[in-house]
Amino acid sequence: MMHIFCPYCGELREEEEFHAKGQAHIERPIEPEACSDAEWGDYLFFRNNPRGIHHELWIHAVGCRKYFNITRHTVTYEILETYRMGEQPGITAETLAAEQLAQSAAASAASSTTQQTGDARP
Amino acid sequence: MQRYSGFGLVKHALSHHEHWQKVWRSPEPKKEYDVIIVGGGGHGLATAYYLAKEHGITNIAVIEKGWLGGGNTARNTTIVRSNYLWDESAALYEHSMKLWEGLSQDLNYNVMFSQRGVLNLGHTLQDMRDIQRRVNANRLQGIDGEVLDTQQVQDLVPAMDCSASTRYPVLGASWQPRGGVARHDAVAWGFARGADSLGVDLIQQTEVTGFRKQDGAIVGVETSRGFIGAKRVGVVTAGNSGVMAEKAGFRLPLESHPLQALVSEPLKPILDTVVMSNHVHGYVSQSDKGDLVIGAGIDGYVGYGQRGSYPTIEHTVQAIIELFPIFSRVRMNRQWGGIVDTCPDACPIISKTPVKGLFFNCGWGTGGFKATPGSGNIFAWTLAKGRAHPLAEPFAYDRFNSGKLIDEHGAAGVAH
Amino acid sequence: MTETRTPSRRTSSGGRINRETSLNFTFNGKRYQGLAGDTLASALMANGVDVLNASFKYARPRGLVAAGAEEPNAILQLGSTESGQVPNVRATQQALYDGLEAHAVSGWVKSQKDLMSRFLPQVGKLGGKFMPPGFYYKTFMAPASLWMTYEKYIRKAAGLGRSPLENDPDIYDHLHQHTDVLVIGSGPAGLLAALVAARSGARVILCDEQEELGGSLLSMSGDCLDQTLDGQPASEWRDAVLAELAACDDVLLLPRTTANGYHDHNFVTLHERRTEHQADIAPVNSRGARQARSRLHRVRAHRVIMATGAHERPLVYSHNDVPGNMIAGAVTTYLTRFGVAAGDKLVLSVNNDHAYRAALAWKAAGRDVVAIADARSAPSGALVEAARAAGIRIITGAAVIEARGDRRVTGARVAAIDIDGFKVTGEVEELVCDTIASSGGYSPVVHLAAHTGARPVWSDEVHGFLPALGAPMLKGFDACGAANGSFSLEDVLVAAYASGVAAVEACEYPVADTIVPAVSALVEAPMLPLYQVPHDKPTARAPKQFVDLQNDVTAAGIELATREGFESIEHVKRYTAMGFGTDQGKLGNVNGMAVAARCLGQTIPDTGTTVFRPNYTPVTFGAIVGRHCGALFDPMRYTAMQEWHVAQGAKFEDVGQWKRPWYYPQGSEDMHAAVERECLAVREKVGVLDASTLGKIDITGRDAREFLNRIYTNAWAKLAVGKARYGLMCHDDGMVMDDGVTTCLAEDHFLMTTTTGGAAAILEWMELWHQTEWPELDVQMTSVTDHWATLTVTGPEARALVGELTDIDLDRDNFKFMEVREGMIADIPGRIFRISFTGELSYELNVPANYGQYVWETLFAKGEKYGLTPYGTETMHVLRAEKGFIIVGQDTDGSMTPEDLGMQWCVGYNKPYSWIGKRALTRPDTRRDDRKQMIGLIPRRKKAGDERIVLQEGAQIVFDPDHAIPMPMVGHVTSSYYSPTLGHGFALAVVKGGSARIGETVFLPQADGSTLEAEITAPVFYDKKGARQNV
Amino acid sequence: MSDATTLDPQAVTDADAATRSQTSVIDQRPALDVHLQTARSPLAHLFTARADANAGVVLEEKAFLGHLMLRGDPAQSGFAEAVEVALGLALPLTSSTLNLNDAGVSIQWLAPDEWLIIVPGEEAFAFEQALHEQLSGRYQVVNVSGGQTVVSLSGAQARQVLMKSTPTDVHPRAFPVGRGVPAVFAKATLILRHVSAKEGESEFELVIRRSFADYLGRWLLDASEEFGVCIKA
Repeated sequence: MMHIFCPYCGELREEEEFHAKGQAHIERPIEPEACSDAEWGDYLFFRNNPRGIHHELWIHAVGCRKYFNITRHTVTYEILETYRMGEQPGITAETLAAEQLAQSAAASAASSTTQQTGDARP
Repeated sequence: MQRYSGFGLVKHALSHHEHWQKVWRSPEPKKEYDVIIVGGGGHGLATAYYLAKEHGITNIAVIEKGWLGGGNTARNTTIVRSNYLWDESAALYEHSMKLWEGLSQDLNYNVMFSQRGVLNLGHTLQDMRDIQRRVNANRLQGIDGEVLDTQQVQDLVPAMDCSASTRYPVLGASWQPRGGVARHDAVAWGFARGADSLGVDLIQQTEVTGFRKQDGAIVGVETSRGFIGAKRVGVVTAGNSGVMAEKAGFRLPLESHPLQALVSEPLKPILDTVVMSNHVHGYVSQSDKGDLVIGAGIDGYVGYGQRGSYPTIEHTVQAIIELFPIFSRVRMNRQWGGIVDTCPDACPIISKTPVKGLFFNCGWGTGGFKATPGSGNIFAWTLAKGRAHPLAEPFAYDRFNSGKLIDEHGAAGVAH
Repeated sequence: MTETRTPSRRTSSGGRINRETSLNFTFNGKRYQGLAGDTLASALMANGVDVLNASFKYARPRGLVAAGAEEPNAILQLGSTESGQVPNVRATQQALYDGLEAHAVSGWVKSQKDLMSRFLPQVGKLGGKFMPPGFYYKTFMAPASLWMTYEKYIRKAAGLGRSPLENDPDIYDHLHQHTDVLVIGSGPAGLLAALVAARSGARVILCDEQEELGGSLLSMSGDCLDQTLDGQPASEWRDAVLAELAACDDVLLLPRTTANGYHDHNFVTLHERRTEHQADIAPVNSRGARQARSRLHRVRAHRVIMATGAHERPLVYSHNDVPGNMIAGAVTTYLTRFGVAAGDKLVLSVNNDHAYRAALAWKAAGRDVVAIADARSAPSGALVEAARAAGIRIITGAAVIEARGDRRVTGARVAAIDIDGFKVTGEVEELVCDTIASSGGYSPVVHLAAHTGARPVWSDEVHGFLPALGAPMLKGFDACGAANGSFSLEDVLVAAYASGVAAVEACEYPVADTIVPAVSALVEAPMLPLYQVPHDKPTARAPKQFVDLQNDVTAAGIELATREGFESIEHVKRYTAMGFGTDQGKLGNVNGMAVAARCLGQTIPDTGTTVFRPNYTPVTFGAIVGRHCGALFDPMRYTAMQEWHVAQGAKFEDVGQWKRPWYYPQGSEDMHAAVERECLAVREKVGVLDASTLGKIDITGRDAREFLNRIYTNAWAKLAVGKARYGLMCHDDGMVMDDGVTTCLAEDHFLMTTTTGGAAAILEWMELWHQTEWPELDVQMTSVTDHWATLTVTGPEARALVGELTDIDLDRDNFKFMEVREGMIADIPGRIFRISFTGELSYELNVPANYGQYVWETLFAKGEKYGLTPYGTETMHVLRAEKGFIIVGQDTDGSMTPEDLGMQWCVGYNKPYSWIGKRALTRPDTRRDDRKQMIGLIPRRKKAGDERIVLQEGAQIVFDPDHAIPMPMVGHVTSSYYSPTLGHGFALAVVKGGSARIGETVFLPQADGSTLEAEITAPVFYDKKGARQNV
Repeated sequence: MSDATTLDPQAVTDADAATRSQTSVIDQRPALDVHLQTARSPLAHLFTARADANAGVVLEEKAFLGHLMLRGDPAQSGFAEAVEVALGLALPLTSSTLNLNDAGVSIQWLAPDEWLIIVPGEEAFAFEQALHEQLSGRYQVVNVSGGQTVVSLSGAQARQVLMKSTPTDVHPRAFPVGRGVPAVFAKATLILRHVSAKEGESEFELVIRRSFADYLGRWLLDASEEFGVCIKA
């Protein structure tokens, strides 16, 4: 049962206020008629399904009714960041891998990458 | 293979059970196989079994990253039925049902297939239209089924509240007498034992980390124990199918979601059939041990955590108490989750892929367990012949480009 | 009269029971007395009741083993009335109350006569020799047809308690809690951590599953071996801390409350048993009002501190299941807390110091300690010395290898053992005793920490699993005390203090001054790992050594599983059923893993880890459901005219959450009679439908029109102000998802209607497109579904009737079909839409819903002379079907395009923007000619009376009824009715290539084997030119 | 869905302000005497007066108020000022805040582009007109008075009743006076606001959709039963 930071309300709220809406950043082709059937099928149905970092579209359904994006780990269910429509993720599988590499190179103590902003205190 | 029987059991008892053979070997992987099955769940093991038994291909390895039958096979609510709406899916599940009906004897392993009947309840006028439509189709497909009225449902399930005073009264149901439940672990173990005895190598604790291709064709798999060559590879990894496809270099129209289930503490027999309700959204049967086995809903997000959200459990338990208020004082013992790979049309993908010689069998969503023998059987055929089994043809993944979906969402609803 | 029996097992003093208040109870129909403060278990023990159940598989007598949540055997059925039945109550966690009635649940015993006589005459006597693990998988296969019969008897034998057969008279509820710090467990660790947090000003919840807060402090014996905290006896320190916590505003203390499930992001469910300690059925509260029998707290905590202690592990030796075999800590607890001795003569078998307390307490209670068998060769430590000083015999390097006795322990076989060699090394000594207590060490209670998938980690230091603190699934989660492997009181308190401080700091409060209490010293020597005790016979031949008592799993069974190739611990558990009981293997899992590890020649961590799932202990469904049951199971949505509908005796149909009038029967009318009357009234005079449930969305903005162009399939560019138009919506896969009429109220202002079921989803759908793809469009949307009451007045007399209510000019030329007007309706401001879903002259009156019922009643006041008839959804369906109007969701199923519906007239092929759904219509499959298409069907009439034939909705359609099964189906009936207007039945259906087959005959095989015939027609049956709505 | 970026609101504003979008606005309130004789509130059938001096929970339906939904982009120049002029109350720009005055007017932040305005019922049209007069560019004002009602919840146990019903944190530290949010409430949703706290006793307002009123009303009565309920009618 997740605790989700709504980037529009600026607060952590209970998962019950939200609905998951699938993969984020899927753009509708600008010229649908120019798409092949395969391209259109890809837009409609084919999805990233990663075991790890995933960028997802959610709606704060019982709240501000705004759609927004979540970067979430699909195994640990950790929410690494949430961001508004039109924004790009600050954390991706690639940035995390690079960070890990840098960290192991520096052999420094591991630091948390979680950036779910806001204070979880009630 | 050591045959099992009541007589054998008595014999072993007299020697303190010290002489039972291993149910399967733990072989070292060979350098190359004719066929490699990735995934040692029920479907993968069944595929290997039928490949060996029906197609004479025995140079086969099943590669499992964990333990056999440890994924959704071990986590489902064990319901078996074949009363699907569309011809394509009904034929697929009925093929499976027929195999279930002789499976214990075929495998010499009691999978405890209990044909106690499956009820799909209707609570609204539209539910009843859909039930009529599906049962009418089933009869013409050659699948048993009838539409029951409220009183007939009450007679079958005395413990259920079929009164008119509930929030969503039971208006009737579809009834498939041949449906029922089976012992999930036994299915995996029975197929594993059968496959092993036909020479199939079951390789556990070995992870497939990649697919090696040459000129667009598969030549083997990379594993945590090194490269293993193969002429053909069948991937049957359920919730991990998306991950496997990514490793093979393509995407599938799949998302892996958490699906939860729960059991009560064991009770004396109180429920003799399987009761499913799409509308109030719960389904329940009672295991031979006495637990009420209850299926919960699917969560809306991608999740590989084998757990879902608590409100999903709450809604399911509410549904069960709406149907069976007398269970209010019964306790929930345990909940768990599986990872189900779901397709947009709630139907599986049994298909060749962009990589020659590489086949996928996935997307069973919430309906995989009941399909185990049938899925394995037609996937074995597909792997043996290098082309889709006639029953598998409609389930190619390119249907999502042509638009030829087999949309079971509408009528199957809770497609378990 | 109560059957009295001197409770000989009760000690003369001590304990937390109230010796002045005795309580009557029964077990298996026999009357007993216990004391206030007893658990059902301690009361049974005090009365000398040894056998509580027969075991699940082997029907062996079983008694109490433990004193808490880990108890596997004492599972009882409670309840003195049918509705008050509670199955599967753990006697160790049930407070005794006056009038309690308990029964054994053993199913086997009752039903074994059936099974025995038929199948396996020797099973019971031989103690299950023929029922090794996998027994079912290897048998009952022949003949195949008999399995269902076998199963019937297997089922009868299984199960613990029984479900009540009457509805639960009690209520349950939930409390949504939010807290800074949730502390689970109120032993010394939990108390100190909570105290640090509370003093720092944090919001704190402290819960504990026991009847009283205090945890292990409650079992302190009160003698010199107890440690003091800051010089105070433990109980006084506990009382002081609790008093301070209770005085804090933002601290919630919850005794009798079990943390059952730990979910993602620190969401925890707590089950508070509020009246279960008082009666079968909850008594009313001080106001005389009903109160919840139990309550589920849904807690979101910023920090969770798990201070759940540890469970003692029994040793696994032969016949360790005979009543009188217990874990050592339980023996101590029964003595010190409940003043009950488990027996008279004790043999203790241990591998650690801590368990010596049992012998010391036993001796202090004036009972005989026969001997302590300690697996260690040279035990030392304060408690060991105390035992020596008390003159207790200690046999070192030895263990109990077998218990004697049948229904009660009568002796112990003790022998020197070689743990590494797994063998008995010395002579076996037979000791006479009635109780054997064992201790194999302590397993931290890590269950909650594993619920989110963080697998516990084996510790060679603790000889147990520890929570995987620091795992990503345990953010904000901490553990301290025995739950995290600290066993000495000093270590526990230091760790608890640190946990408390860390929690306070994470919540950004200044840490208040608190010091760790000073503890008097008590030195304990290290334990020696020992799980299964070797026997003088090999495991397979030794008398049964139980690992999981509830599921009758033995060491030999585990050995057999590994022999058969089940090498993963998950396989072992599933093959043997170990850990699948209602105790979830709290006592047995680690021992079982140790046995498997030994058989496989590997270490415990190599063998696997142990996974736990919620619930920690079982929770009633009622508590999970809370108040979401019965009349509050799901909202019933009503329109403003609901009271009128009820008063008129309407029958209702569930449409989503709405209750809609289905039909209004008069007198003894059935639905068909009522619907025929309602239909004719509309066609001939005038009817009114409550259409308020339709979704309504107010859309404004300069780009509203363009937005509609993109969302709907048809064109909106030219819709003039004051005009309405029907629109169809698709998903981007080209399949129809919703429809409705949208009206242009002003140049930049539209009122959209949606289907009743689609209202919320369509608004969300439109917001999706606006927010994500087209934010540049100037368009705003707000739901007004609930704001407007909608009354559809339809029929030839509609104009005359509505004219009596409104100042709006209804003249046919001034107010045309598909137009809207604003004005007063029965003195209420509103709008009238001249749109029709019946084909008749229709006016849809929209008034603010507060006045809906008034306008409706006024309509009837004026309507009598016109024959105004209320009609429901069923009549509405008939009338619209006569006109061929579809209902999305009934005539469509998510696989129908606008073209399939024959609605090309509603598709804007040339709109500039590629609207939602357009591209998909040109995919290969959507272009097929033989797609299923919407058509009409009229049953072929062959004899008088056949005009009454109504095809079944959902009937399948075939071209060749003589085809063998499987018979190719070409479509199905979606809507079908008898039309009193037409005088015969008719239907809407979809048929493959149907629109090119008008006039052809199709066949509809019936359930009874007969076949109906029908003619394919155009899907409009009445007033094909649409003249009547234009009058 | 896509990554389409939000337009620069300033750019939109300047173009939009030139022409006012055309909408249909009607006075939806009948004459006072008609209103008094004809209006029926969503909870009239359920919240019949019930006296209990020791009640832990006090419920009252505040029926027939004027409810206006306002949508618009506060980044448009003059938007906030226009609203303030029309209402005499500042437009809350901080999430989940509620501004209210003694004249019975309140405005509550629901979303970055959406507010709930509640005014005395007979003044709804006047306020609606005032908003239209003051506002320009991208905005929407919709009268939803018939679709909503307000339940006042007070009494010593009011917070307990809320805790039984909503996962929203209603502790005074987290939910002070002047805060309001849409909330999951039992199996429905509503808008929850903390309007006052006198002598430590809080009054909450629950803004309820008409069609859910019966369900939520029955839920509230059921949840309050153990504390004793007083209903002001």
